[in-house]
Amino acid sequence: MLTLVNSPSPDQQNMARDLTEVFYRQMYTIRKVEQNLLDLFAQGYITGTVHTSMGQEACDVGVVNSLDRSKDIIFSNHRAHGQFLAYCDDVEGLIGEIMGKETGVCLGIGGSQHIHRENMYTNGVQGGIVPNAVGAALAEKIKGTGAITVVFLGDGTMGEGVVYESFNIASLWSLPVLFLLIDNGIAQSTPKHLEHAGELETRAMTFAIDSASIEADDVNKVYSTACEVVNKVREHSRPFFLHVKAARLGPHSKGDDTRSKEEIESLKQKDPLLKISESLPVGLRMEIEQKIDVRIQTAVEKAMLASHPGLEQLRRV
Amino acid sequence: MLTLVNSPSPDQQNMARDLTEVFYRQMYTIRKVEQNLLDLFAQGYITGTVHTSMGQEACDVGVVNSLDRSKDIIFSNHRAHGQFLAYCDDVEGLIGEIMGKETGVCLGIGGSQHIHRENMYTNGVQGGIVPNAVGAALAEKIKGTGAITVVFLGDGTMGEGVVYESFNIASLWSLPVLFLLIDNGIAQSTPKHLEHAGELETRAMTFAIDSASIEADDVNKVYSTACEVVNKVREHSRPFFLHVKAARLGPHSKGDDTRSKEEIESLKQKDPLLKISESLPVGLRMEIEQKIDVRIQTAVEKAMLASHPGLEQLRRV
Amino acid sequence: MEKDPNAILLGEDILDPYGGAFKVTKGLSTKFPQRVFTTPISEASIAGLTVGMALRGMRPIAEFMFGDFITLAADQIVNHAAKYMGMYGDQMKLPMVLRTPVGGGRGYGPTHSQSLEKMFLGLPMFHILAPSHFVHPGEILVQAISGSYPTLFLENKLLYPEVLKLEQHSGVINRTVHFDEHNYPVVVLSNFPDKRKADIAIVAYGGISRLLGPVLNQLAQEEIWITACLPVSLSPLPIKHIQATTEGIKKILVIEEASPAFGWGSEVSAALYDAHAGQLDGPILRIGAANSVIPASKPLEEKVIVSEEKILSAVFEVMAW
Amino acid sequence: MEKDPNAILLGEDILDPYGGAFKVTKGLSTKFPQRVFTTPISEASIAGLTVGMALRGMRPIAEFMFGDFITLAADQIVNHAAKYMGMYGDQMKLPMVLRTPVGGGRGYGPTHSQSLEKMFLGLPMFHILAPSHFVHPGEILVQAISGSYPTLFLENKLLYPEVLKLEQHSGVINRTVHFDEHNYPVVVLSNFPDKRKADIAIVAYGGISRLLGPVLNQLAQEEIWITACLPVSLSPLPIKHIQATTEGIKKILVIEEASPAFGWGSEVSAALYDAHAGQLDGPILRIGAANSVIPASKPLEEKVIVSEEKILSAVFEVMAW
Ligand SMILES: Cc1ncc(C[n+]2csc(CCOP(=O)(O)OP(=O)(O)O)c2C)c(N)n1
Ligand SMILES: Cc1ncc(C[n+]2csc(CCOP(=O)(O)OP(=O)(O)O)c2C)c(N)n1
Ligand SMILES: [Mg+2]
Ligand SMILES: [Mg+2]
Repeated sequence: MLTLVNSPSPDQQNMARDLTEVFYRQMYTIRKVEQNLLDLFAQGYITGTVHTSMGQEACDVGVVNSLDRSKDIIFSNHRAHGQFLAYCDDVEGLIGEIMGKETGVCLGIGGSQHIHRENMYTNGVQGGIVPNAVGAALAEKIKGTGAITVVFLGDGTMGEGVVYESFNIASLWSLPVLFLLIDNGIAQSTPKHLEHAGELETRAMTFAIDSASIEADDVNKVYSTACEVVNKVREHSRPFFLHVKAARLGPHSKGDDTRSKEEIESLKQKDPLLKISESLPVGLRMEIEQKIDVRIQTAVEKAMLASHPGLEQLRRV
Repeated sequence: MLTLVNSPSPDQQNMARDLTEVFYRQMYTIRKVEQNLLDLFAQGYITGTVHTSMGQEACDVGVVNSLDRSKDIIFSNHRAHGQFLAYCDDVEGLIGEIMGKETGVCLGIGGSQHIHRENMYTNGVQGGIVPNAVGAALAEKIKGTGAITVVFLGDGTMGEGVVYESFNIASLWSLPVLFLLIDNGIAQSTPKHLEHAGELETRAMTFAIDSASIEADDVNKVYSTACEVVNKVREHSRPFFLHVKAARLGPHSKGDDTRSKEEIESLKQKDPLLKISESLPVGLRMEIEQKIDVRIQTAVEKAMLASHPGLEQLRRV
Repeated sequence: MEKDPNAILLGEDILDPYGGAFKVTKGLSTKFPQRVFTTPISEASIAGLTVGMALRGMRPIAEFMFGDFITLAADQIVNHAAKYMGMYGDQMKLPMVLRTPVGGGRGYGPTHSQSLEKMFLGLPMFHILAPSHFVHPGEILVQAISGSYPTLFLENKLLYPEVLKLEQHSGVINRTVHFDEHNYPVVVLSNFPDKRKADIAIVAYGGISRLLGPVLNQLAQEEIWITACLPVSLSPLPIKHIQATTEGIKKILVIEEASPAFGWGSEVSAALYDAHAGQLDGPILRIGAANSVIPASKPLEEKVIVSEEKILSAVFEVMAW
Repeated sequence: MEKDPNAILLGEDILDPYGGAFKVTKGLSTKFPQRVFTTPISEASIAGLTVGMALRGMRPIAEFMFGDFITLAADQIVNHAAKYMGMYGDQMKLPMVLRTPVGGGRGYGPTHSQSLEKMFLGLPMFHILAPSHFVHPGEILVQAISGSYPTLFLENKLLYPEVLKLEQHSGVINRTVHFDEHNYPVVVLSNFPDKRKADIAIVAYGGISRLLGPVLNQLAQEEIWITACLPVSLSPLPIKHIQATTEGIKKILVIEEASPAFGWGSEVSAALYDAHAGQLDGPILRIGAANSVIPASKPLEEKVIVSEEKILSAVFEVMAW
């Protein structure tokens, strides 16, 4: 079973502060890993795609920490590095994976978009994970484990019909699944107003699914809402639709951003790392950052030296 | 171009009465053709499937007559006999088709579920016609013909994700398409409450599509609502979702009905033919019915004698 | 279902008293109400749920009402079911079965009569099975759901009313069964008693089996000796067993229900040529449906799909080479 | 688009300045803003809209961002696009093109690197085209959309940066072009000048063309003479032209990018055996990708998919027979 590498101190008094510290560690780790990945891509050490979570860390961290890591299930998509690190803190496994090395969490076979560890599964084809998540929720319900399933999806992915099929079934069969929409207002290069008619906030309501909408600039806020929602889903064994407004600070993948400088600058003001870093003493922050920087540097170096997977590691038939 | 075989008299004074007469002719024709089809099936003259519109004639006739047959477009599904007859009154073509004869409107190749004449297209796979209809609406909009497209779907078919994709696109691109949901509360053998969470009435609203809901027991009511709605769609070039509550009086297809006798009896009280027949003088009604009976009898006899299509009539490559 | 509490059934209209469009699931929802789910008309999600359940250790079996609708599950099959087992670098098992009735012959028309298995043949980490009435379909279903792989399980509509033919001898027809690498049966039929070599080897599967009984009987009367090989596993193809069965036979006929272009028979034929080319009298003949839609009109449909007459005339054609 | 006011473009992210994930549509939305539609992420509907527009007389061209997502359009392709032309008993035309980049070699991983065309090969009333850089893809696209059939148009990702090779002679390589029944080109390359017969015939398509130039050059140095046949139309297969090109050549190698099991090469091989069996030295060799997912790790991906080295060693293997 997984445990948080940086698990909150049991000391109740320091709980809030400790949580903030834990969140900052996770968020900074995510940000820094992804900056490294973009650099490595630019230097030619990575091929394929790299969709970063930069700007969305508060959502990833807030939501994942509200789960019971010992049993809850996560499905996610192409933009899952943040959730993965918040889930299991496996920096080495992620960097190795994306660099295509056999030290990667999936031996380098899956790459950035196809990651799996313990109860987390990602897939790079939009939409299809949603019924998978509903199926997982059904399985756990039948097994009686009390686990809930969360599935992350993007605003653009709300274009896929299978999402609505899944809403209907999850509600009809009262399944404990949290549909977690990260609405960053853009899909690849296309702004939301060219993707959608009406409001995304209400899309699940017509299937009798309780819904809520929040901003993702403050990790503590996301966390507390997520805790509430997760409890509800677990207790009532009913689906919930949580609409989280976030900002995609980086390019869609690698370096393809066609938004204006002004737009990106204005988004940067919502950077959730800014907000949380203000609430930590500078000294502590520096200490945290330094440790993480070293850790990531070491992970990158290790991945550089690691071997690529071989044909014998591929399954056939 | 098609014209109504029984077109309303231009005499304004007799308009309403004439319309009722026209509607009755069409509805009675539909009912009678389908009763014949079920008989023919029972006698082994028809194979495959026969999904009848019995009980839904007011909807089919009310909606189709609100269209401009010279240019508007109809897409429909497995249960389209009624709409087809209301559209073009081609009794011979329909019976021939379903009996698999080359006198059928599609040479007997398509059969009950795959019918096409002029601007009407049907397909037996649920859901896929909906984006086809939206594409047709887009094409007509680009061509500037002023045509609108109506697509018939059933309550069960609201389970298909592509329907929601189509709602979104039709609304986003402001396309003149009428989504016409015939909600008979059942899909094959499955009652609506085992198919759907929430209310079907609101499913299109979240895509910013104007919606309305009516009963289909009174053809005149359906017709006047449909006229209004069709005007709106045409004028504003916007989609509309019309939810029509209807009763499926017959089996799903051929003879497979697992509903209780009581349920079917209670549905029969909503039979739209009852209602409309009350508003016509008995003499006139008898005259109409006799003529239609003879016409259908002749069509059946003709189809009996007709040849089956040959291999050379099938397209390849 | 009795034995495995993780077995789950789902599909459209599968509850009693209806019990599914072809009644295959009849009685099960009454016996196991907690584990039989009638679904909305959402094929992509039916497949997607199945995959999700299998990922979490259940053994789900989904029914698609008609094989034609498997198209709606293509993304789940190709990019989800078949990928999860291969792309995570682990040894995950993903036992799940998508059952569906396929084939023509009932006048259902162009979108309800197809044999679309060729869409998924050769897909890595995905199995396709098609029992004939010379094996026990229920046992094979249990075998599939007890195994490791996501599986498409094809039931030819015209086999539903057939009586299983599991005896070793039935009139002139002898039946032997081999087992392939995944332990699925490869049935070998012959219409002659002794150890002689057949005149013609027939390779086929699924619903074609229904036609082979009468055909082999009739050919025995005309003293045309046939060995017929009917693998249950279409993909992966138990080619070693097929090659061993056809070894030394000078004429080969491959039959499938779909049109032969780019079909199952293309692979079988190519692989048999690979093994036997140079030892054959004439080319390998492949037959199947016409390259057109499957028409609703039944007399025309009969001309389009494979029939006893077509097989017989193919046999005579091959004999004349 | 200039010439035909009925030509419509649609797809995800195709508007300027982005101009599509692979930039193929760049500039078009600026030039024809009324006829270029960026769509939501709704592949089934993209295909469905395309079919609907074609039914109503437009000539729509849709882009699928990756060929892997064509799975989501499978129902539209099989049960709608391909059926409308055949099932209504009329002579309807349905010109529409679904364009999509396919293939591996860029490290995109298991769900963004596939060549899934085998799913639709052999589908009646549906065409599949795969230009190489030995033909003009733009001209073929215009030809397809000006024709009668719904068409899947495959663009190998690795061909995008390639320079077109349309000259008759380029170093040792000679290029001739035949035209098939639908007037699509069948390119024949050879690496020898005279009228002698080649040692080996290679049959391939699409992105494999990129590898053939270097391979043919190198083999010329080793005095191994090759005739390579590259049809643009994968399905229907211009088998007469392929058979004519390979006639009299004693060794045949069939290459495709996907795994060879139940693939394009299976049909080509079976059909070439049908024509030439008995005249060949050894079996027809088919090569393609490994029967696994396409891994993200690029060095491993290179071992999985077809490469120059693999083709060369296949050639040497065949030569040794
Ligand atoms: C079925 C499918 N269609 C298209 C794509 C290509 N694609 C990858 S990410 C993306 C945009 C997704 O946007 P959104 O859902 O908003 O997520 P975000 O990238 O903003 O996190 C697209 C179109 C895909 N991966 N899968
Ligand atoms: C994609 C698909 N799935 C399943 C079916 C089988 N089927 C035919 S009609 C039907 C029920 C449809 O119910 P509804 O949409 O309510 O229409 P109704 O029959 O009531 O008119 C089903 C499941 C089908 N034709 N297509
Ligand atoms: Mg987004
Ligand atoms: Mg219904």
